[in-house]
Amino acid sequence: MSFVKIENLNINLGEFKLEDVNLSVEKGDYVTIIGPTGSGKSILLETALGFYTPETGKIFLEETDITNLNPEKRDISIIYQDYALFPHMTVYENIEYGLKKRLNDKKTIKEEIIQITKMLGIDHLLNRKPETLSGGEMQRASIARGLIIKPKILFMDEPFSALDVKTKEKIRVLVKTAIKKYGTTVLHVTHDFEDIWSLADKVLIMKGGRVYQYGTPEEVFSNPSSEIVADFVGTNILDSKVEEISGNISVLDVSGVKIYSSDIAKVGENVKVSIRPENIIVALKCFDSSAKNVFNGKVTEIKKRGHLVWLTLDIGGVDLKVLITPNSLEALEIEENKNLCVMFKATGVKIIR
Amino acid sequence: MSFVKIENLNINLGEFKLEDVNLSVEKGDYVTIIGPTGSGKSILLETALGFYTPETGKIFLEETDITNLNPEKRDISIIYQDYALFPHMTVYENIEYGLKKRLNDKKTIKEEIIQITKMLGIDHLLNRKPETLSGGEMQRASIARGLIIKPKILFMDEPFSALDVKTKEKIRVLVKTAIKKYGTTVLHVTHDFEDIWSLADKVLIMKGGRVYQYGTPEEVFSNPSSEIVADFVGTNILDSKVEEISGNISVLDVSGVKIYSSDIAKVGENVKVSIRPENIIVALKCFDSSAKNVFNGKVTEIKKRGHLVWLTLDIGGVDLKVLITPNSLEALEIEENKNLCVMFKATGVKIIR
Amino acid sequence: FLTFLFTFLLFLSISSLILVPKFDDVLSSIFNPEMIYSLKVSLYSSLISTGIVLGFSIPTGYAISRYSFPGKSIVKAILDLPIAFPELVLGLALLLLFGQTFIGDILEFFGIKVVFTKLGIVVAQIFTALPYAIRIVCSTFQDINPRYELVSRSLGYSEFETFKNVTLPMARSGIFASSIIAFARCMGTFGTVLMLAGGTYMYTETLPITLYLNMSYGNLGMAISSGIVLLMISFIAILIF
Amino acid sequence: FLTFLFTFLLFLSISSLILVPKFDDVLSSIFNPEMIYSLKVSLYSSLISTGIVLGFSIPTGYAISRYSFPGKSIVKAILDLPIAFPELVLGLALLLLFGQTFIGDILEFFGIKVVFTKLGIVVAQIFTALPYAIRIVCSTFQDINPRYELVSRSLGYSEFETFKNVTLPMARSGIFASSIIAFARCMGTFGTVLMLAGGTYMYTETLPITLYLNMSYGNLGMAISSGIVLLMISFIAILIF
Repeated sequence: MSFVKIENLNINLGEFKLEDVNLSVEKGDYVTIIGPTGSGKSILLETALGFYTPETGKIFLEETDITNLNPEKRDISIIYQDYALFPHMTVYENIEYGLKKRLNDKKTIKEEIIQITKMLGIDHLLNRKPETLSGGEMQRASIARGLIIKPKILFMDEPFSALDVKTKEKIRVLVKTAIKKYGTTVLHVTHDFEDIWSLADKVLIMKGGRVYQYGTPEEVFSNPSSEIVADFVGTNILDSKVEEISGNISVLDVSGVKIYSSDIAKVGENVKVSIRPENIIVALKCFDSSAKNVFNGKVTEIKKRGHLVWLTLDIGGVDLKVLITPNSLEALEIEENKNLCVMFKATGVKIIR
Repeated sequence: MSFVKIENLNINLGEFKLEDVNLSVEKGDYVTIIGPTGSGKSILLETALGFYTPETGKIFLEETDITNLNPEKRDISIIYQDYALFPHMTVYENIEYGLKKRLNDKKTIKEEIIQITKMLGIDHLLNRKPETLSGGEMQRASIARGLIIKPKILFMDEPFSALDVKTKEKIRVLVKTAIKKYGTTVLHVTHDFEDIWSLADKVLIMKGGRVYQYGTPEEVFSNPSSEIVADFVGTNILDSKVEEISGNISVLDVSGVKIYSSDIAKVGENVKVSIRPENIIVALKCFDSSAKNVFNGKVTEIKKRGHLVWLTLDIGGVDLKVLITPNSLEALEIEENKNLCVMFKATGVKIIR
Repeated sequence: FLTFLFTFLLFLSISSLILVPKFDDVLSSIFNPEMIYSLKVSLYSSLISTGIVLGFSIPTGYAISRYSFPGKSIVKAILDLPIAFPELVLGLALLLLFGQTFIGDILEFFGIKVVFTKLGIVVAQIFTALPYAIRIVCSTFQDINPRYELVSRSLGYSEFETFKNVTLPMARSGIFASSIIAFARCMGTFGTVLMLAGGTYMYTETLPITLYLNMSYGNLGMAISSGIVLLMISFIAILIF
Repeated sequence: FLTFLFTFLLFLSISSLILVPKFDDVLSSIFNPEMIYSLKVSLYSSLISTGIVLGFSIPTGYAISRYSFPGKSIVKAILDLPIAFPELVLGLALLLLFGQTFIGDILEFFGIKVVFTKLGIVVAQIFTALPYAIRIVCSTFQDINPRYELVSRSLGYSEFETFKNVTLPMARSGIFASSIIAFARCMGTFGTVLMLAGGTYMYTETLPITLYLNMSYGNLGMAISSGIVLLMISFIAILIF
C-alpha cells in the first residue's frame, strides 16, 4: 500500500468541493496539484490535514486510517501563501514552537534551528519579529518551521504566489535543497507551471473538485488524458476520425488532412489528438526525415512572447500552433502568408479521446 | 507636445511613492507599466486620475494642465482588477452610467451599449446584477463601462490578474479589438509579461517610485538601460572592463574571457553587459558564421521549463544562460558536462553600464 | 457551557417580565391614559430625534470616513466617549449646559426652553443616539471601497452626484441599521432624559420614565406594562433590522 | 460643518460640568462619607463584575467565533438584544426573575439574596456589560485567521494548547479593550442597578445612584461632584485604552 492513500473523498463546502478524489503518493514524492481557481486544490490539503471532515471517504497515512484523527496527531505540516507566522513570537520562537513539543533538550533544539536556518539563509534573522521581514524571508521562516519537525508529509498551499519572480526562483532552489535533505514527502498546491518544472515528481490536475490526471510532468504534458487536461496544459487539440490501422500506426482524418499517430485506436472511432507545439518542426523546404507527418503549411499568425514565438500554420484547413525561437524566425525569414514545411513524428501525436 | 505629459511628479504616501516621474505618451499608444510590488505603478495612475494630489509636478493632457482638475473633468476612465462594478445596478445600468451623463437620447445610448457589449460578448447579460457574473464577464462589463464614454485615456490597473489563464487570453484579444476600434490611448499597469507581448506598444519599467526605462518592448527587452531593468526582464548580465576599441567594436574583458560588443564605451571603463539568452546559438561544432563571439562551453546545468529549456554553459569561467527548444536538446544530444560551441553576435551584446 | 446559562437567564428574565404579571392587569394598564400619553411622547420624540440624528450622522460619517481634516482625531475621540460614558452624567452635563450657562440664556432669550421640557427629551435623545449612529454610518462608508467613487467620478459625475448615485445606495443597509439602532436608543434612553427633561408626570413622560415613576409609586402593574411595551417596540425594531 | 457644532456642544457640556460648580463645593463633596462609600461600592462591584464578565466572555466569544452549534443564531440574537434594549427594562426583568419566580426562591433557600442587595449590583452590572464584552471578544477572535490555529495544531499542539499559545496572545489587545469597556459600562450603569439593587442610601449606592439621589434631594453640589468623579474614571479608562 502507498505511503499516503486517499479513497473516494467527498466534501461539499458550497463554493468549493471534492468529488470522489482518489490519490496515492509514494514516500519521498514531490506532488504538485494544479488547476483553475475553485478546483478544490486547497480543500484537498485542508481536509487531509483535518481542518474539514470529509462526508465520505478515507485518508490513510502509512496504512493507518487518519480520517478522523485530530490535526495534531497526523504529523503533517502546512505552509501557507500568507506565511501564517505567529506575530507575537520571534522567528526563533516560531521555528522552535513545533520542535519543543517533540524535544526537551534546549541545546539540541538550538542546534537544529541553526542548522536549518543556515541552510535557508535566515540564520541572521532569528531574533526579529515576523512583521519586520520581507515576504521571501517570512516564507523561508515558515518553511523552516514546517520542515524542522520532520513531518511525514509537508503541505504547501501556493507558497510562492505572494513573492516576486526573482525571490520565487531563489526560494524554489532553497526549498528543493531542504526537502531533499530532509527526505520529506510534499503535496504542493500551485497555479504556476514553473513550480511543476522545477520541483515536481508528480502532477495532479484538478478541476471543479475532481481529479483529471495524475502522473509525472512529462506524462501529463506530453500525453494529457482528457481534453480538459490538454486544454489546461496548452497543446494542439484536433478532432479526428480513425481511418485505418496499418502496423503500429493509426491513420487519422482531421477535416480531410491525414495524420499518423503511433497511438492505436479502433477504426471508425472519433478521437481527439494532442500535438505539443514544441514537437513540431518547421523548415523552408521539406526533406526526408524520420517524421511521418509532413505537410505544406501557410503561416497565418506570428505572435512574439518573450523568449519564444508562437506561429499558427494552416495545413490544408487545419490550424496548428507551433513554437519556435526568435532565432529560427529570423533564420527562416518567416513572415505571414509564407509557405513552410511542417513536420512532426507519429510518436508526437497522442490520442486523448 | 505630447498627448499626455507628466513632468517631475513627486508624491509620498508612506508605503508608496513617486519620485521625479516624467513620461510622455502619444495619442493612440498602448503603454504597459510594469515593476515589482511597491513600485508605485498604481499610484501613478491614481494620481493622474486625480485621486491623489501630487506634491510637486504637473500633468498635461492635450497640452492642458490637468494637475488640479477634479477627476470628473479629466476624461479618463479606469478599470480595476476587482472590476468595481456598482453592485446595486445591473450590467446595463453600469455601462449606461457614464454614457447618460454625456448623451440624452435614450435610443442612441441603447444602440451604443448593444454595440459594445456585442463586441465584448456580454450582450446577453445586460439585465443581470454584477454579483451573478463570472470574473471574466465582470471584467468585460467594466471594460465596456470604461470604453463606451470614449475617454481620452483609458487606465487599467492589473485588469487581468484576478482571471485564470484561459479567460485572460480571451479577454486580451477582446480588449485589443475594442481598443483598436475606439482608438483609445491606454496606460495599463501589470505584472504579467504576457500583457506586454500581446498588447503593448510601449513599456514603462518602474521600481521604488522611479521610472527606469521607457520604450518599445523590443527596445526594453533587447537593450535594457540599467542593471535593474535587465535583472527584471531576465537576461545575462556580465561585469566587464573595456580593453580596446577597434573600429565599431568594443573588446570587453569578462573575467578573462574576451567578448565583442557593437556598443561603444571608453577604454578602461568598467561596464555591465546584457546578452539575451535566446540570442545565443549552441552547436556541436563551431563553424564559420557572422557571429563575432565564438567560445567552447561546457554544459553545467539543464533545466526544462515547459515549452523550452534553459542551459547554463561555462565558457572559460563565465556562466551564460542559453535558451533552446526541447527539439534542439534532443537533436544535439545535450547532456550535462557535454562540450558545445557557443556563438553570439556582437550586436547581441548590449552595454548597460 | 457557561454561556448557555447566561443566555438562559436573560431569556428567562424576559419571559418572566411577560409571564409574571396578570394579563388583565397589563391590558388595563396599557389603555390607561398615562400609558397612552407616554407612548405618544416616546414615539413622536424618538421619530423626530432619529430623523435629526440621521441628518447629522450621514454627512458626518461620510466626512470622517473620506477626508482628513484638522481636529479629525479629536472629533473621533469625542464621538467614542459616550459609548463608555454614563448616561446619567451626560444628562447632568446637558442640564448644566442648557440651564446654567450663557447658551441656555441665549436660547431662552429667543423663547426656546430646553430644560424640563419636551424639547429637552428630543435633545437628550439626540445626544444619546448620535454617537452610535455616526459610528455605524462611518464604518459603513469605510467598508465601501473609494474605488467605486473614483470610477463614478472618472465617468463624469461630481462628488455630490457620486455620493447620491453610488455611495448612498451602496450604504443603504448600513444606514437603515443605524436608524433602527438610533430609534431603539432614543426609545430606551432613561438617565439622560430624566436629568435634562425631568420626569414630569403627563408632561415629559416617556415610556422609561413611566416605568420608573410607577415603580417608585409601587404601582408594579403599570411599571411592568410599560416595560412590556418598550420591549415590544425594541423587538419590532430588531425584527425589521 | 454641522458636526463640529455637535462636537462643540458635547465638549462645552462636559466642560460646563467641570466649570460651573464652585471648586470648594466639589472638594468638600468628594470627601463626604457618602461619596467615599459609594465610590468604594462602585469600584469594588465593577472590578468583580468585570472579572466575571471576562471569565464568561472569552470562552463564549471563542465558541461563537469558531464553532457552529445548535442554537448559535439564537445565542447571537439574544446577545445582540441589549444593545438596543433599554437598561431600565433589563433591570425590571431581572427584578422579576430574581424576586418573583422560583429561581429567586431557590437562591433565597440557600441564603443568597439578589434583590435590593450589593449582590444585586454585581448581577445588574454583569448583565449590562456582558453582551458588549462578548461582542468585542468575539469579533477579535473572528479577526484572527484560523490558519494560525491550524498551523499550531499541525505542529503537534492540542486545541486547548493552541488557544493558550496562539489565539489568546494574538487576541490580547482586543480582550484588553473589552475589559476596559466592560469596566466603564459597569461603573456607569444606572437603570439596571436602580431596578434590581434599589438605590438605598449608604447601602446599594453606586456613583450614578449617588448622582441621582442627590439630584432629587436638590443637593446639586454632591450630584455634580459624583458626576465629575464618574467622568474622571471614564476618562482614565479610555486613556488607558
